[in-house]
Amino acid sequence: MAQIDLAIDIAGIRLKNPVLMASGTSGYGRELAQVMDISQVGGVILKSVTLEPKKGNAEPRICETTGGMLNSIGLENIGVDAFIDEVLPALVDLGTPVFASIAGETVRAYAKLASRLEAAGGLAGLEVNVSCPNVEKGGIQFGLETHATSAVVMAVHENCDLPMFVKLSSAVSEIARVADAAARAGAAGLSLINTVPGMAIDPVSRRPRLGAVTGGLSGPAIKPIALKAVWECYRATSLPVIGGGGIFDENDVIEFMLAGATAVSIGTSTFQDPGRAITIIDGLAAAIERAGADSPLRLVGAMKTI
Amino acid sequence: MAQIDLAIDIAGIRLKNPVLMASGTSGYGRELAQVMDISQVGGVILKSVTLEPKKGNAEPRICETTGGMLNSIGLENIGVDAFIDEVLPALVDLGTPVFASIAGETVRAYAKLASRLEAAGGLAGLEVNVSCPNVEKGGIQFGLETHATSAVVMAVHENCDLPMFVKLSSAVSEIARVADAAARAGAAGLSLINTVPGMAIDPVSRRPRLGAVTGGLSGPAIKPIALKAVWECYRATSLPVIGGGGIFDENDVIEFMLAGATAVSIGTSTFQDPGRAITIIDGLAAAIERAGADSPLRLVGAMKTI
Amino acid sequence: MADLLSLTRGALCECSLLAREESGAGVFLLEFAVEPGGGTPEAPSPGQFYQVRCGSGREHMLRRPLSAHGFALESGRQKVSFLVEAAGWGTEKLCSLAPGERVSMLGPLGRGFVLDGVGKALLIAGGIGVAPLFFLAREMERAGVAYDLLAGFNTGEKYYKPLDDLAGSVVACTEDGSLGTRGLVCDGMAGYLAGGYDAAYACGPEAMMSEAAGACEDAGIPCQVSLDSRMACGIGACRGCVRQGTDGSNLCVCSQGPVFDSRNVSWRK
Amino acid sequence: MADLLSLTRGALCECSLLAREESGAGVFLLEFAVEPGGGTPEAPSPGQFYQVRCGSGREHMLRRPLSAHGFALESGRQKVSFLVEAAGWGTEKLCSLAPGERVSMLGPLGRGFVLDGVGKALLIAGGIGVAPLFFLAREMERAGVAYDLLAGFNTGEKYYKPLDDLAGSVVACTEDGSLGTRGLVCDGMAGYLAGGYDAAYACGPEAMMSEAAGACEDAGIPCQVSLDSRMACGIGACRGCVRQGTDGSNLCVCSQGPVFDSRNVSWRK
Ligand SMILES: Cc1cc2nc3c(=O)[nH]c(=O)nc-3n(C[C@H](O)[C@H](O)[C@H](O)COP(=O)(O)OP(=O)(O)OC[C@H]3O[C@@H](n4cnc5c(N)ncnc54)[C@H](O)[C@@H]3O)c2cc1C
Ligand SMILES: Cc1cc2nc3c(=O)[nH]c(=O)nc-3n(C[C@H](O)[C@H](O)[C@H](O)COP(=O)(O)OP(=O)(O)OC[C@H]3O[C@@H](n4cnc5c(N)ncnc54)[C@H](O)[C@@H]3O)c2cc1C
Ligand SMILES: Cc1cc2nc3c(=O)[nH]c(=O)nc-3n(C[C@H](O)[C@H](O)[C@H](O)COP(=O)(O)O)c2cc1C
Ligand SMILES: Cc1cc2nc3c(=O)[nH]c(=O)nc-3n(C[C@H](O)[C@H](O)[C@H](O)COP(=O)(O)O)c2cc1C
Ligand code: FES
Ligand code: FES
Repeated sequence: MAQIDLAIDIAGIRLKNPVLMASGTSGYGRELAQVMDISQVGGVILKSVTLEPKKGNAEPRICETTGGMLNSIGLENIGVDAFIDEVLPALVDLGTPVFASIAGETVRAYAKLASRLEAAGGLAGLEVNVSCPNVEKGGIQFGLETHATSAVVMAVHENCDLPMFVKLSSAVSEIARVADAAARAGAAGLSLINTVPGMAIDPVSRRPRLGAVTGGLSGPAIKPIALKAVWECYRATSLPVIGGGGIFDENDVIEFMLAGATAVSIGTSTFQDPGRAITIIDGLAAAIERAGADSPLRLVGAMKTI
Repeated sequence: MAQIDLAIDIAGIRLKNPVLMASGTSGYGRELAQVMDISQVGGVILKSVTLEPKKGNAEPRICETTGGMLNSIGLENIGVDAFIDEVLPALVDLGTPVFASIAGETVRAYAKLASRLEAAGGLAGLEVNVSCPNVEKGGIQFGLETHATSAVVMAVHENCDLPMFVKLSSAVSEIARVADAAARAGAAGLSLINTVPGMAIDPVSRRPRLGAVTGGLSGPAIKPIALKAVWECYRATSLPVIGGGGIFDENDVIEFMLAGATAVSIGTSTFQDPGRAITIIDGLAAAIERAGADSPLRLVGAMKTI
Repeated sequence: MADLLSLTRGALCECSLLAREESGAGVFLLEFAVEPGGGTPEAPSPGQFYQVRCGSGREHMLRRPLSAHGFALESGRQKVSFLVEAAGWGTEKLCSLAPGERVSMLGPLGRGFVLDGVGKALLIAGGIGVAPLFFLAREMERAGVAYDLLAGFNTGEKYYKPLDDLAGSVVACTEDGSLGTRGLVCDGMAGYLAGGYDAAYACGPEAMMSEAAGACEDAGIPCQVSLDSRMACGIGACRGCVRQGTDGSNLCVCSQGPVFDSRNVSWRK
Repeated sequence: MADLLSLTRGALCECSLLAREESGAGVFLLEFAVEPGGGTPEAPSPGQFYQVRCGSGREHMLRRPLSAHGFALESGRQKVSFLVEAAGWGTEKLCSLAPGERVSMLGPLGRGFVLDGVGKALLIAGGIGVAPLFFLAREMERAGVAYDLLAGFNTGEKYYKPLDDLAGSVVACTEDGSLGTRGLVCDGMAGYLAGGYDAAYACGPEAMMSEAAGACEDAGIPCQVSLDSRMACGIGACRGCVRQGTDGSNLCVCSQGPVFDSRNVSWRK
């Protein structure tokens, strides 16, 4: 086997390999660092942070479903002040690039978060989670509407020079249009996809399995949905994509790259095996070779149409 | 165990039990009738029929995914003429109510299909598959837009008195709005959900696993998505719902009823076990009892919110 | 379409593994007994297949198609055997079953090979394609049809030894030359076809079947091929297994096939 | 938050089943050996738990939390035991493992019961809640803490016989009266609490723990409870296991718990 270099550049950021930890599934990185060598992953996307601390949703917050899980954490987090004071300084210990994820209820909140985080330093980039209710516009999620998505992206772009990846939901009629709006508004890249809205009910107690009734579906169950989103957005924009949704092994990573992802994120699979990302990285060179390539970049968008 | 009567009325149609065979997964009923006693199911929804015969999509047309499968059959069917001549006369032999499913590329095609099928007779109702490209409007699916959905439903309503169930896709930003449009336009009920758009790629050959590149995801993987669609549409309209998407056992049926379905449809699970619908029916009375009810109707929409 | 349906004689049945033997590297001969209680399927004819549920749970929703490799009726009990190459989840699961373990099968399904009026036949097997052709060879012996069999394997380790016991003559080749001639099974087929055959039967990888079919057409010998396709229902209901016919029609592999006249098949590139 | 992290001493390790015994109807005592090669976890303290991967494949993405029920270090080899009630997919899968089969575990995790300064304790176990409390009782024996144990079961068939061997006195009751007193474990608890205990420890169904906690509060005795919650990460990263605290704060069951001072817990109705 020829030596395959796994390093990639994405939106000007150099990563030692294309495998990132997905937002919200590896906390602030340090929890996972107790049980695996997190310095080996390409990067860590931290859980979404908001301006004020958030308590999140009523319990139960998670439930297993076929090939995945539902979660309704509700963006519980310590707020940006504590984040900057307590979390940021320790991130350098992780030994790998770190991306913050920001979430807000108003365009202004996103702008403020972005400028505060850039000023605080220590981050490789920002992920902008637009799957949040826009409280000034009747509570419909930013990411469901092209103009609301544009507004958020522009506001972040104006207030922050960190490379910005806009994280979209697939639960829209035409994701490529939202992606295009994000591109025009100044996004450096896309992160696809967030969880897919869903619910589950206990057939005996008749209660919803989540306290918030509905939640977001993640895990291998959604992989086909995520791949289609990546493929469509890759073709519709010229933005680099962090692809994810159900990645379980190195072959899944190849699938996402072929669909157009430059890097990938691993979420739910980490729960089944905290070391999964590292197993994937260990197997990636061989998988790239099986796909007939000699570097990860050669595979990006390289699906052969029949 | 008290004797529980499984019979239900839905949009004026009496079914001996609420378990239907989903469109496209049991063909014209007779294929399955060779290997199971199809007269025991509550009803059969035939595969979608179009005005002209359709050859369908390039192969491969199916591929397995975690907890489900993708298909891109592309509505292969013999066309409404042959359907009326060859299929309809034999349907009475199935011994259970039969629903035709219609699919078209123009509003007029739906109207014509509906009037021809009503005239031909022998059907308990119609399912209207609006997940088809609207060729007169740039190819965007009817079901993705409220006005296109309304137009189809109105046209069918004007041309046919059979109870009409509009089958929606969950891949829209707000399914409840589409459901509401269908209700206002004269739908007798809803059928939720059609397959979820997705794709898969072979990580070695780099080819898409489907000849049509993208296809529709079905099976247990999508159950949480389907349940949410049923719950939202049940609350947004007063229409009875045929719920389905990933139903595998009788507990899944209870979940769909609690979310608001009056009847359910079984698709992909039939592939794993052609007799699955009957196993489900056999277990349904006990499941209804475990949920603390004495009839299926008592469970419809009876989820307890915490 | 009525005639098609009359061919679908499959029944749903539970089968328990009687014996399992590694017949070649990664290839297993599995013998099952049809358990009473469920349906009573008819006896399979060579080329027919079963839809086998390879595991439990919801992760894998599709059954896997497997050609009948052998059949016996012993004191009223049906025994069906398969020759299976471990190629992925389902086949690996089957190949690691322990005797006594049960699986659900639906079959026999589809249309098998047609023997009518054939005096001398050439059988061409590529790799695991030997599974239905071995069964066909045995059937020809019973029916008094003369045959020769060409069998190609990647390597000698994959060779199926029971071929040695066949009455017909068997010519084996391997890609790596470790057994028999070095080369592909279709190499020099034109020469063989001069041997006075009135029919050919092929099963194996797509490229091999298409080459065999071409050689037969050139020689004017009708060739029946057993096509591969992913399947969902296995009974003609879902149209998932459809392949293209040369006349632009759709070939439903599970119900009209899996065996087709090679001239009707549009080959994949 | 730094102090929390210092409590997460879990390691990822492979364990193989040494022995499996049905200790009561549908309840199994499972003893595992930690295999060398993976991580070397610390010894668990009573109340700590492991995140156990109960099967392979992609159908079930979440591990299942199980309290340590016993621990031994024999010639350098860690042995961990669990008492498991078959309640669904994962626990059933574990309860039907054969000796020698392996599972992946992450642990020990969380904060266990605190013994500091306790002279005499009351342990209150409901059903499978006996799993960590039995381990605690053994630890108290080692540490010289006096204790009594109240144990309630649905029925005598679920009774855990090794309770008979404990040094402390055990009072058992069953809902159907088939063993011990008829009734719930908390019936008449106020009376027991007069017995001079300076701490109580409870584990069992939510309603039982909340009642036990109420009785202890009334009696002015601090009570530690081991909470149940569905978990994803098990290490404080996902916030999926969070429950409500009485002061409106969030209790992270996996990393701050599963053992909490009962006064901090807001009980589910
Ligand atoms: C009529 C018929 C008869 C068959 N008879 C036999 C037999 O006797 N013995 C035998 O060993 N095999 C036989 N096969 C092939 C067998 O069905 C496949 O090997 C099996 O379905 C693969 O399933 P899996 O779960 O092991 O692999 P998977 O994990 O599903 O797939 C492994 C790889 O094979 C690909 N693949 C899966 N199914 C097919 C397919 N049908 N065609 C092409 N590629 C596929 C997948 O895309 C993947 O790359 C037959 C197939 C057909 C259609
Ligand atoms: C810290 C901790 C320690 C535990 N220790 C033990 C132990 O020592 N022995 C033991 O037998 N069990 C213990 N449990 C409970 C055990 O984790 C669950 O029974 C198990 O997760 C159920 O998984 P399953 O796959 O068997 O059931 P599933 O098929 O997942 O579920 C069966 C039913 O139980 C419900 N359920 C699943 N998980 C939970 C949960 N965590 N809380 C409430 N309801 C749930 C489901 O909704 C479903 O209705 C412990 C739980 C926690 C949080
Ligand atoms: C428990 C949990 C918490 C999550 N929290 C966040 C979050 O805070 N912000 C965000 O953008 N995505 C969040 N996600 C979504 C994941 O980052 C990821 O996009 C999604 O789970 C799909 O990938 P996966 O299938 O690999 O998990 C969360 C997912 C899970 C399961
Ligand atoms: C192979 C296949 C073919 C299908 N064909 C149709 C169709 O012709 N018309 C239609 O409305 N839905 C069709 N469907 C969708 C199903 O009717 C059903 O809505 C969907 O599969 C979700 O249910 P399930 O998870 O139980 O399969 C098809 C599904 C499959 C898997
Ligand atoms: S597999 Fe369904 S029609 Fe052939
Ligand atoms: S289970 Fe993830 S924080 Fe507790």
